[in-house]
Amino acid sequence: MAKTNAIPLDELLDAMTLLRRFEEKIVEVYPQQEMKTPVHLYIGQEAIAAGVCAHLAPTDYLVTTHRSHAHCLAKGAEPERLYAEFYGRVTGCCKGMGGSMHPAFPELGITGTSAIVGGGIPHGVGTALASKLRGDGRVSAVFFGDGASEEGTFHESLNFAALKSLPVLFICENNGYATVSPLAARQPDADVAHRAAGYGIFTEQVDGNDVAAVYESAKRALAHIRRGKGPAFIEAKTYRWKGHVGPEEDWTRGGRPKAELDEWKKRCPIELLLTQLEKSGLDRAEYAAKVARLDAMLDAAIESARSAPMPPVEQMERLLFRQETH
Amino acid sequence: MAKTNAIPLDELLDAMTLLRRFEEKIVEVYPQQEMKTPVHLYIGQEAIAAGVCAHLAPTDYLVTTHRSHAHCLAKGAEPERLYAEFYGRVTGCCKGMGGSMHPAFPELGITGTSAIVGGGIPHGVGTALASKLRGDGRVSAVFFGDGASEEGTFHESLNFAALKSLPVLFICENNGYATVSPLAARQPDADVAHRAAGYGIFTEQVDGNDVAAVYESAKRALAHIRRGKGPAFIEAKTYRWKGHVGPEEDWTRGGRPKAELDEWKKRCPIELLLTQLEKSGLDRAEYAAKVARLDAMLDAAIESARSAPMPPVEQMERLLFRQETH
Amino acid sequence: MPWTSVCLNDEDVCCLEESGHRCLTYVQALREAHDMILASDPEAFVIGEGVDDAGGVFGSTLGLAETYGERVMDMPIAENGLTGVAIAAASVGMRPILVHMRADFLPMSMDQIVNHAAKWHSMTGGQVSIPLVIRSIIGRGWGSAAQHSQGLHSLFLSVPGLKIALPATPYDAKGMLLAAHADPNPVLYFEHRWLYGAKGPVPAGHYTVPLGQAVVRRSGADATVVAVSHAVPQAMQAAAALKDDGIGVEVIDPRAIAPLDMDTILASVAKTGRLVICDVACRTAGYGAELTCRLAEAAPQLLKAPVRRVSFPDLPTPASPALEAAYYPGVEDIKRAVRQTLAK
Amino acid sequence: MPWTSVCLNDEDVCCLEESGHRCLTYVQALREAHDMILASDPEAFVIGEGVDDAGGVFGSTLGLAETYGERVMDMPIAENGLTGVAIAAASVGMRPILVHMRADFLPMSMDQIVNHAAKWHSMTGGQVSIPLVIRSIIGRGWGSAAQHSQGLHSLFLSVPGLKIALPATPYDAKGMLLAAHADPNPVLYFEHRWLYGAKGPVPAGHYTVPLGQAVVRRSGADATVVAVSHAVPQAMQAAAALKDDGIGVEVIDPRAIAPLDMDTILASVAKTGRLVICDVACRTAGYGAELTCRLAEAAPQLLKAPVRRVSFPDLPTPASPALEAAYYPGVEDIKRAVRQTLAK
Ligand SMILES: Cc1ncc(C[n+]2csc(CCOP(=O)(O)OP(=O)(O)O)c2C)c(N)n1
Ligand SMILES: Cc1ncc(C[n+]2csc(CCOP(=O)(O)OP(=O)(O)O)c2C)c(N)n1
Ligand SMILES: [Mg+2]
Ligand SMILES: [Mg+2]
Repeated sequence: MAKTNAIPLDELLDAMTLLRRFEEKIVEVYPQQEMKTPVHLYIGQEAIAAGVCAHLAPTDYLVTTHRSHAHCLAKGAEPERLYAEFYGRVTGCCKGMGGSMHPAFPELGITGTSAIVGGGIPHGVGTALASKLRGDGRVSAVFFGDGASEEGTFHESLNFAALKSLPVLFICENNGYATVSPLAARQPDADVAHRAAGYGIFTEQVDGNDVAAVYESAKRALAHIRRGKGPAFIEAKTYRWKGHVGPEEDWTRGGRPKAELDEWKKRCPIELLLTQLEKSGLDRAEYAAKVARLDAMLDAAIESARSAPMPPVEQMERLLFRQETH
Repeated sequence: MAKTNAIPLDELLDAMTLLRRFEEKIVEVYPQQEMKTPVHLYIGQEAIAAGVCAHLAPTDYLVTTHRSHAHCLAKGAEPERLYAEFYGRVTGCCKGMGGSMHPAFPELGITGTSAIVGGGIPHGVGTALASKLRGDGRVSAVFFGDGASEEGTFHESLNFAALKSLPVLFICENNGYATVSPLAARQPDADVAHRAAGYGIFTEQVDGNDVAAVYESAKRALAHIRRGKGPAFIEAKTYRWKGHVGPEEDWTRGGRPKAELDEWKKRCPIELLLTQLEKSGLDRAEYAAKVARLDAMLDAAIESARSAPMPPVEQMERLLFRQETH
Repeated sequence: MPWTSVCLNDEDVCCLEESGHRCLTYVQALREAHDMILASDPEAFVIGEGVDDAGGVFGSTLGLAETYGERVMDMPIAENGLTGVAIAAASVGMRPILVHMRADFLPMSMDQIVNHAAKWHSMTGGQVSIPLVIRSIIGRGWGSAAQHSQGLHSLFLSVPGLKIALPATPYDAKGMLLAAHADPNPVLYFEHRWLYGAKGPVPAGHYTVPLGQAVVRRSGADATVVAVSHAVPQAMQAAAALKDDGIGVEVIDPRAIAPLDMDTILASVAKTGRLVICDVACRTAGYGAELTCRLAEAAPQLLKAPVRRVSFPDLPTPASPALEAAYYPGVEDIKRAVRQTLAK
Repeated sequence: MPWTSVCLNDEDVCCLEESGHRCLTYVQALREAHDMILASDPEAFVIGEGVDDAGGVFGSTLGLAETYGERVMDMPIAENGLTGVAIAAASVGMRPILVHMRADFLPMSMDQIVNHAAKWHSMTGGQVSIPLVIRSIIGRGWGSAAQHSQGLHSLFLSVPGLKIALPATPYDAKGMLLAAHADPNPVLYFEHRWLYGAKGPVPAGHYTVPLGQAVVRRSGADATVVAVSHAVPQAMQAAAALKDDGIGVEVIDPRAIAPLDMDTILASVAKTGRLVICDVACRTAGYGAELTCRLAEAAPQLLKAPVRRVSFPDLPTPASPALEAAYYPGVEDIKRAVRQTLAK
């Protein structure tokens, strides 16, 4: 966490690089058809998870979506426990019960993940309500897409959070698409923040590919929340590079124009930061060496995940209900 | 319908008087315990139904709620068919199947009524979608309460209506309460219109006890809609005099402060208009005579409704499915 | 066993009171359970439309807000979202009780119940459970009509991961709410409005009634009647009346339909060979269907006569009193069904 | 009767094609039905997330937007609201087909389906009906997990006023969609993703398959297997295999579970005395429970052996391939169940 006013750009770069490389590894291994889970890749959006989560303590709560990997990693999840989960192994964070869409790391404040669009938004409000009732000072951060903002739960959640002044940060990652459906086919204008405006809560819009901007916006929003002023809402505009699900790019199947992707690739959040840091002395070769070390770690994590055992069949039944009583 | 720019105050007075007296008759007969249906009385809010419906043709669609009587009457429903429905008679508008909460008058564009709070909001959007696809020029008017604006369907409906520029008028009757729960316990501020603002649609707030103001606001909104500019939203602030359900007043059961009701009674929409019309020559005695004639008509309607036969039992089963095919 | 007794009239209550048993109404028992939960468990809170108001959900939460402040919390009319809120609060160890005035409002929050609460413990690999109680009330009469009178417990029967309780007596109302609160899993708790005034013995202290343990309300050798919720007193009345005709009816109240205590039911049918199932819901796909199927899987030969279901017809509830009267089954229907199983 | 045949492999398809029958895949048949509906009925429209996109709901609506413009309409992710929108459009005489990529999303719109669509005709005294078709797809495999693989048709079984179709063949996919479209009542239409590639005979013209008419897919005297949707080809395979062992299995496909054609089923069980029910959903409270209960009401003595259900276990779907493999029943499970009914 940032202790000073300076933006910890190096840490943010590391964080984004981890999120990127973690998923690029998935792209690599996915064609082997051993990772039998629908992967919704975050590549292109890394500045948001990195910029927001830099401000969160392990005790703070975080809610993610079907596009979950980056939020978990940025909150501190071990890559291997995610990979193992994607491989359906018993060493996965959910013992192979959830796969890519449903990670849970309660020790990191991630108490489970819904792949029902909009399903998780009220959950962040619920953890925030718990914090308020307990007075434990935790904040909750809820990530969701532009598509999710169309669900009724969005409205119900913002209304309740505002009503009760709950310590919750809503982060709408507006990547312009829900599957291959463009925002214009789903909402009356391009700014989800307009819909959020009516609840009278702290609201900002930010360039979701500019990690410093996200970091600063989240800092303001969380300061507001931590001062007990109630919820905040950030709309981060961004773009996802890969298909809605799976490692391919959407234009290959007619999902969207390739030119649009190419434009956005020029605004790669990592490249933008690298370019900026070069000006203040970052050495590309050093960075490359760092990435190589990261890659080695990730390769080892993948290998270890892949060679872990499958869960025992009886586990399914055992996990239906929790047995102990209060 | 108003053909000129002048506000048809006399007609609005007649309309409001009908809505008021229709329900005051219910208050009269209800203690007999023969009208076995939960009645949600509209007394105090008459200016809204009267002011809006003055602009609607029989072919236009209207969606109402559990608090349905006034909207149906203002749209042209026969009092007797409503009373008969409340008495559970086969001559009721729904053959006794629906009672007070579910009236339907398809010939008046009222295609059924939901008593699920917020359940009807998307219905007005659906009839508007039909109108748009058919190009039939009809508009849809959807009435709902402040409580209903908390449901997810509110958001989903406004978003879709705005997206598709549908010919639908949303009228939120903000009477400050949902059952006995005050608005402040349910929403972050007192203006539902704030929540509606974010969809970029035509929005007005109006004194819901001032029938001329409602009339003028609805006129502007419907002109906007009929010009093909998309949906409109009116928040009409008002107050209901009776309990949430049944003929008693809420303060008798601790539901709200009596003083509050007393204040609002001073702003009775009918009295306000009468006072205004007196200045331009209305004769109270003449009005009283008119009310007496209306009362006689309503008494006859009640009597006729009450003496109609109960529906045959086999009707229930017959009505589960429609039999003809397309 | 006064605790399993069903008081059908004032006399029954008098008897119990005279023999030293404390009697409460169903709604008083409910309120007492809430009070004990809130007093003993700082993580518990009650949330629902009107839980803190002058009506107090027909009295079941009356006055609790004065004692427990914001832990008895009104809410916006937003059932799905607020169910999600309650689920997440439960996921971090709080113990919410979410209250709906009508079971009919549960479909609003179906997604959060079916796709989230029920599956969370499995999906998270057992890391997170959802100790959430959802109370809802089955309405009846006075033209409540199609959207305010459904017995929707069957709607959830096919969803693994939920427990479904339908207490029929004041004793069970208290004991099962305490059990539901203590359960680390989501529990749907259905009350019937017409039971609220019923009186019966209720111990003052803490006790729980296990979710999934049937009780034999009355013994008999000729026919087994399984009934839940408001159908229990009806079945008891029918049994009492049939006794006068020399027919011994065994009345079993499963108390929960998930988990369903088949052992008690099978033992009874093994004895009687006749089965009548009474529900406070439409006929098709109710707990009676599941019960009968499990019987047919376990021991179809036990049935000496066709099974009978006494339930609402497969129709939306009509408003008219004339139709309501025809719609709802009563004691006579149960008696007739029992006789039919004995005719063969 | 080629129209009732279930092609289990390429050979079956070849045979039919050689004898002059036009064969299509299930998804082609679906698409053709949409096309015919949109072409012939100006009041029809198709609405759903992605119905107009390059995937076209796994191909089932592919290219239709080009021909029919805004009558093939994408929508915001707002299932409950949009179901309400579709209901109201239907209430004024339009004929919407609402499409969900997964049955798992239906709980989002439960209120509009259960409290509105199903009850509207009754509530309005028969004045207004809701000719709405809701398509949804049951997913399976590749770690779809708990929220993307449910067979939720049973969730609606207890709701009067709905018809529930589960076509198992290309012929039925087309004929039942045309029937659902023509029906003036709300119809839930469940497809199984694993059927999409299956080929079978499909006439080019207009025809309908009645909702609520079972079909005997294969005759046999020893045991009755009732199966729906993707369980039909599995049951046919099991039956073929058991034939080699001299066991004659009668396979019945009800095609709709509401209304449920009990006559065909009862006639079969009267012959065989053994009943196995195969579903693409969890075990408890599925159509098999209702079917068995109706059998026990009509003629319990027909059963010469315990009933067997072959279904998913009462558990949320796990993600891991190792667990998926254990979770889903297969042809072997059906064979085993049939043998068990014959063992007694
Ligand atoms: C209730 C529901 N409806 C539909 C889907 C199918 N679905 C999965 S992700 C998705 C798009 C979500 O878009 P958005 O919220 O913008 O997130 P993004 O994928 O862009 O990150 C859809 C429609 C779903 N999972 N849940
Ligand atoms: C989904 C749902 N939740 C709760 C209720 C119970 N209920 C009936 S009316 C009502 C209050 C509605 O308030 P509002 O929308 O402001 O309308 P008003 O009664 O003030 O006219 C409530 C909570 C319901 N009918 N439906
Ligand atoms: Mg998106
Ligand atoms: Mg109100």
